[in-house]
Amino acid sequence: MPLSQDSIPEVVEETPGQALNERIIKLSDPDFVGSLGPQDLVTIVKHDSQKKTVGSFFYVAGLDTSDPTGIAIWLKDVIECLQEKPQLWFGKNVKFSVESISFTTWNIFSQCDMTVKVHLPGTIETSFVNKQGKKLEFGEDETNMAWGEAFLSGKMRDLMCMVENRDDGEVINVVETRIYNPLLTGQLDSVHDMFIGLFPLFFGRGAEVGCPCIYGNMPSTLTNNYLVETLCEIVRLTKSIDLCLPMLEELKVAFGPLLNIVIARIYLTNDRELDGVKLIHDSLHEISDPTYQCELLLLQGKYLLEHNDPQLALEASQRGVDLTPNAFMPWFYLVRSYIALGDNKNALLSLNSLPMNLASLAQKYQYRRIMNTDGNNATVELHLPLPLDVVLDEVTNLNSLLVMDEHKVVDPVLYNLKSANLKNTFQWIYELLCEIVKNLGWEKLLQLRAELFLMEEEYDHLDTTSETESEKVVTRDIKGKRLCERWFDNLFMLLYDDLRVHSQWQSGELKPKTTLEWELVGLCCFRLRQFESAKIAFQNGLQIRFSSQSSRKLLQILLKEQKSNPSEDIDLEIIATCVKLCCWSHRWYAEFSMLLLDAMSIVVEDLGTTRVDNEVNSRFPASVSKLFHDNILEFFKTYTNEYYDE
Amino acid sequence: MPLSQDSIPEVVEETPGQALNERIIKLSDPDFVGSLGPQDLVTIVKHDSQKKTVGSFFYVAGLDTSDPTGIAIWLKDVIECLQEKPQLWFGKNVKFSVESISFTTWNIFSQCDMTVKVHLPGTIETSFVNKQGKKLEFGEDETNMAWGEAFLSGKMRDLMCMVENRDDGEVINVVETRIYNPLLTGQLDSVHDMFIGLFPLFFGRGAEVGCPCIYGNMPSTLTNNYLVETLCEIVRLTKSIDLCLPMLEELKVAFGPLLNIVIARIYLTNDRELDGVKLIHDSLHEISDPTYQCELLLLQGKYLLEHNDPQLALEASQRGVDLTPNAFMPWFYLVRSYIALGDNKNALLSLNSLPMNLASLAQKYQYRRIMNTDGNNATVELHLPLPLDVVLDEVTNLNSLLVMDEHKVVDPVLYNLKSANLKNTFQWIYELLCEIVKNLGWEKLLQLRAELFLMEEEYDHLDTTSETESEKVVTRDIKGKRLCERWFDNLFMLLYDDLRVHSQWQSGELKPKTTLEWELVGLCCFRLRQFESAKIAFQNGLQIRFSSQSSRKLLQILLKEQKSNPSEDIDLEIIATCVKLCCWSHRWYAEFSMLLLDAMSIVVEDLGTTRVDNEVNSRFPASVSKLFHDNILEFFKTYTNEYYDE
Amino acid sequence: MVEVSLTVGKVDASLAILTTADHYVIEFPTVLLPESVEAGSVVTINVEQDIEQEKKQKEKFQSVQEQILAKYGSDGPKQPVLQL
Amino acid sequence: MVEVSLTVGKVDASLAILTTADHYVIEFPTVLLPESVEAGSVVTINVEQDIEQEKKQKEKFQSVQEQILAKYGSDGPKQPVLQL
Repeated sequence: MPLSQDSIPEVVEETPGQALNERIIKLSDPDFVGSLGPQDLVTIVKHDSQKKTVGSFFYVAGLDTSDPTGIAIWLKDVIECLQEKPQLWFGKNVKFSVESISFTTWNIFSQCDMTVKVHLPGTIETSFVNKQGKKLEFGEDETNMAWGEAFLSGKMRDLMCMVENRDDGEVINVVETRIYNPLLTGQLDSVHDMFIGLFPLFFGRGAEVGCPCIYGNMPSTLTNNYLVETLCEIVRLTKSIDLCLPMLEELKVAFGPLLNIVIARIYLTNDRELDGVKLIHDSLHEISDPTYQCELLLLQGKYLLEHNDPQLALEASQRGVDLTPNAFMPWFYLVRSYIALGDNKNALLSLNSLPMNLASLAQKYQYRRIMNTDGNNATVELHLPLPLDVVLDEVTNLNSLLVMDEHKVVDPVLYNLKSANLKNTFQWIYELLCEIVKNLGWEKLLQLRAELFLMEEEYDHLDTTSETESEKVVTRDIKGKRLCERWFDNLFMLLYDDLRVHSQWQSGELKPKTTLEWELVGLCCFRLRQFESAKIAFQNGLQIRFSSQSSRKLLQILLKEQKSNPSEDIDLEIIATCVKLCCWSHRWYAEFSMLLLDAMSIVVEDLGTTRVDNEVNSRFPASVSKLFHDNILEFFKTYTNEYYDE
Repeated sequence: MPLSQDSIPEVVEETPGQALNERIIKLSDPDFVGSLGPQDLVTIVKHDSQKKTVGSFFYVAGLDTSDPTGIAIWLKDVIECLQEKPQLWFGKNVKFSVESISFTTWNIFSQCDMTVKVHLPGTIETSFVNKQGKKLEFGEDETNMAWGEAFLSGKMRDLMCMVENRDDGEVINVVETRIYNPLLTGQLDSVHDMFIGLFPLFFGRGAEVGCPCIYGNMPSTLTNNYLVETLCEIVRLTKSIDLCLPMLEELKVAFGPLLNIVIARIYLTNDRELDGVKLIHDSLHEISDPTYQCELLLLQGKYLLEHNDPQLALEASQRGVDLTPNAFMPWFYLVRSYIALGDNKNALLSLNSLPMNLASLAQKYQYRRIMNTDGNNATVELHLPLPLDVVLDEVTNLNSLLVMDEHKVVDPVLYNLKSANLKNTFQWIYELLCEIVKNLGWEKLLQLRAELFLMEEEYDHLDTTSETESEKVVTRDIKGKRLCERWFDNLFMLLYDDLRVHSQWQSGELKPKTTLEWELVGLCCFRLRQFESAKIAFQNGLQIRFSSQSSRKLLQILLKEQKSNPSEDIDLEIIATCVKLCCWSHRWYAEFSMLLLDAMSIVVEDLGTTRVDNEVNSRFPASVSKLFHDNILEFFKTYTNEYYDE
Repeated sequence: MVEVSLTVGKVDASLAILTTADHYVIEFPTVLLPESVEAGSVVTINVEQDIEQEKKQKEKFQSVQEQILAKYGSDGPKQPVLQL
Repeated sequence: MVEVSLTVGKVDASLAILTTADHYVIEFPTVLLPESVEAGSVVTINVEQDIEQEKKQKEKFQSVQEQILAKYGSDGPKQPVLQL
């Protein structure tokens, strides 16, 4: 969708230039920069008609940062928007004229900030600043290389931000961010062509950029890192396998059989399963390093679990555990295999042995604010306009005061469920525990736990009160059992709370009234793997008002149903849900969601783009239909190598 | 010394009552309360002649808190002082009248704050508040018991604050604290009588109050805790062994042979070594728990090291290591034994095996501020009067601006010695390493280290760059050597810096000019166990101006000399140094120092109190001589069970 | 084969600390110690590579790999495969 | 005597992670492993209490204790004592 005044959020600076200064200061803070660096920053200096100067800024993601000229053109678009008519600015119409505007992007490889600044009427300057805040001078070749690096850096941030936050519904906490679809914004070439073209130059440095924590605590390697991950996602989404494979084969000449790990993954995620399976088989003979072997075994284990073959999956993941028992992921697959085989005893024993303390340290990539807009800093002013080009009443005009009221009156039983706050590995493990309790029931689970484990409190208690002799006896008594890890014990307590809420709702003791209460019930059922109950709860809540979280979770359930029991009705429900979520994203300045693209790719594969377009046209207002076409369907039509039918 | 206006520091509150409120809020913070609780707090509300209300507070230590009436009497003394004449108050003479004054003390056993508040003209109220800030109601018996607990709590804080900070020269960072000698301030009975009388009631709860970190990471037990530690210090200082032994023997009836650990310690620290040695020998048969056995072995090891018998000390500490290899202290004695035997190889190997990560977690007891008086809070006003009743010009009138100037021009080579900041166990270990380098020389030490250890960096480096095969080779190659722990490796670097400074000074390349520079050179020599050089440096510095730290370190060196080579000249130098330090403490509102009492006990034992009194009289002004008499000599005359000669 | 003599330090539910005569410190799982040991006990640990078992495990893993290939990596229609 | 079979995981300079067939995870000092092991190797560990050695150590400790008593705990003038 084109830029408009009401599609640009702004934060007012206390003094013009503040945001960029603060950003440069924060570059020396490793927590702020992290692996992938902060998201791109736009800062503006503008005057009102009384010549009062106002500094403002916002964040932006998804732009093509390969070329300063292209950036400058986009910056001029922003200026035009802001100047074309008076801005609705904190309740008043203010006619601004822009003095200057800048765009800053973090280059991961050269570890520097790259800024393009446009001064009106027309000068453009670029500058580079390192972590210590020092200006850098680059020669011409270096400069060209640096913009290539900036392009890759940007794409990694754009895609990894979605990938790492997928479990949490891609919620971006930094609302003052305008998010473009990174796969649509190529300036010269298509983004996937450019990425695949540049990839070989940086493959050897991939381990430097850090690795995703969606695989627990697997270490950064040549084949497990954000660069490879971004490549795989781009190829998967844009169906660029034919462009990608020759490039990888060529890299193999230089880097050897390790490349097979990436190639096998590309096969498996792009409908070339037979080739993938064969390649993994052969590569297990060629690659002897345990870390890389484990990566292969994880690909294999995932494939086997997806093909409902837990017996073979067990063997593959057990080998992974044998070789790298410090890694979270092979254990995770081992437990999943045991659960699928109904071997709850071994599932619990291996859950308890999972290297959780190591795995829970992994930090996912998230957008960060330069200056906090909440908390103590009461002076920060946020300009968050409502985009009026697309209006879907129930979504666009959702009354946030109403939602806040729901929060105030929510049943505390629902509000205090700690399992709702579990993150990453803890969330995944909890899912497995819920899977077990679903198969076994709570009573039998407790019984099995008591057979296998001695609780740590139990032991601690004995330890502090006992003299030596009794201590010895205890030590002997428990030799048959193992200590239950504290984190594991805690999960049982969370599980108990969830189960209680679920049964109270089922028995009619708990009666959700608001959408928020329905949502919390729905989330509880979802955690407990009671998807049918969860669907009912989300749907009940969504009948009262729109909720993005309920919609996203409902979407996940619909996709599961579509997979196990495909039907056109479900396709249509998926479309309706995606359209609403697309409007919601647009209202919050975001035109990109991998969740929506992944969901719609299934429907489009079923129905073709034209049919989907028609369905949306017939059910939604024209502006909504156009938005959905531009943001979603156009992608499948034009940027996916003609994979999808019309 | 009696109270006077200029012996009471005050901090001005932003609003009256602030300090006590903040204190109550902070009671819920375990870091603030710690094991022993915050020091006692006095808060004052007073009016100036324009009826403007001023709130102020200060901290106090060393008072007898066994009786609210006694506390109220002391509070009335404070009021009288503040009202007797206009106060010199931030540059003006202000006539204040006091509205109310309160005294608050933390009860460790009942975990509550106990407050006595005097409202003028005359009401007294007491109140008790728990950690959550809730008022408590006690019955009469409970109240009596609570004041007994408050007494023990206060004495533990008073003595342990000195004991745990002994290595750092007893520096109290909270300057707004008035410190009394806790052994002089008994109201009804002498403090040591009261403490020994109450001790049996609380012996069984000793492990609850935490344990000193002067023994590294030994756990809290019935015989190793702040309560027992305080008892031993009181008995040692006041020579109350005859009162203490029957009490302990009676406890033994109830608690069994564990009491022998305390009794043996009392023997060894009170000139009953033969009995102590015998008791340890017999108790090793009776006590089987490894933790308690280790406590006995530590007493034995210490005794043997002090008697210069490293061969037997080695055996005792080796057994301690065998039984409790997680404990720091037996390893520490083991290393000391190896060093004394000249076995540098085993000294280094066992240093490297010391459980440093566990031991360095121990936190020593320190006074804490309720409100920070430095940092951001610029509004805090400190009233720090200069006591004029005792003036020793060079000490009392030391110009702090001059000292600050010295800090500004100090040679950076001296200023940045990181070894100066080592704490606790790291400090002790560093001392051992310095002992080794003194025996062996730097070159030979490095050579021995290279023979025994593989450096961690060396290995890490290989680890990240190598493929599997080379990794394997490395692993094999290093099997003969051990990894050098990172903390140990760091100490070598600090040692190198210290040695360089020392040799630069010796060669004349480095020329200290100010007292501060002499002090830093002295401290460096002191760390390197070059006591003769250190003495010269400190003395050179002290000839220019007084410095409390140089004086304290010089005192330690004099005490070592007096022990190895006693002479009256040294006695006289010790006296002079102690007198100056006593004046310095008095200037900063402190009338108690265990360092001074311990030093003077040796001199008094040599010369008798009368002779010392005369020596001070003949060399120092009358006010100084009176101060020294009241604060130091009176203690030996009246509170030490007639142990010392007149 | 590696064989060493170690002294057992304080034992807790999961770990014991063992020391060697040349001051190595080793955390050792309690579960692998004989039940009768206590602080001060001496144990002999010997560790031997089990080439036989290792070979068996590798062979089993190979056979699993061939199964996976046969079941999911062959071009023809899927053959029924014997489960392990 | 305790004897267990374990699989060796990734080995580093100081620690290897071993796993048992029933999913115990054990950190084990690399120095106690045979030199030839690598990730995927199988080892047999057996631990035996050495009663003989334990008795010797205790006796030695007792004799040290008697020496200390004789040297520092006897009332009479100090006797010359034979060093160990």
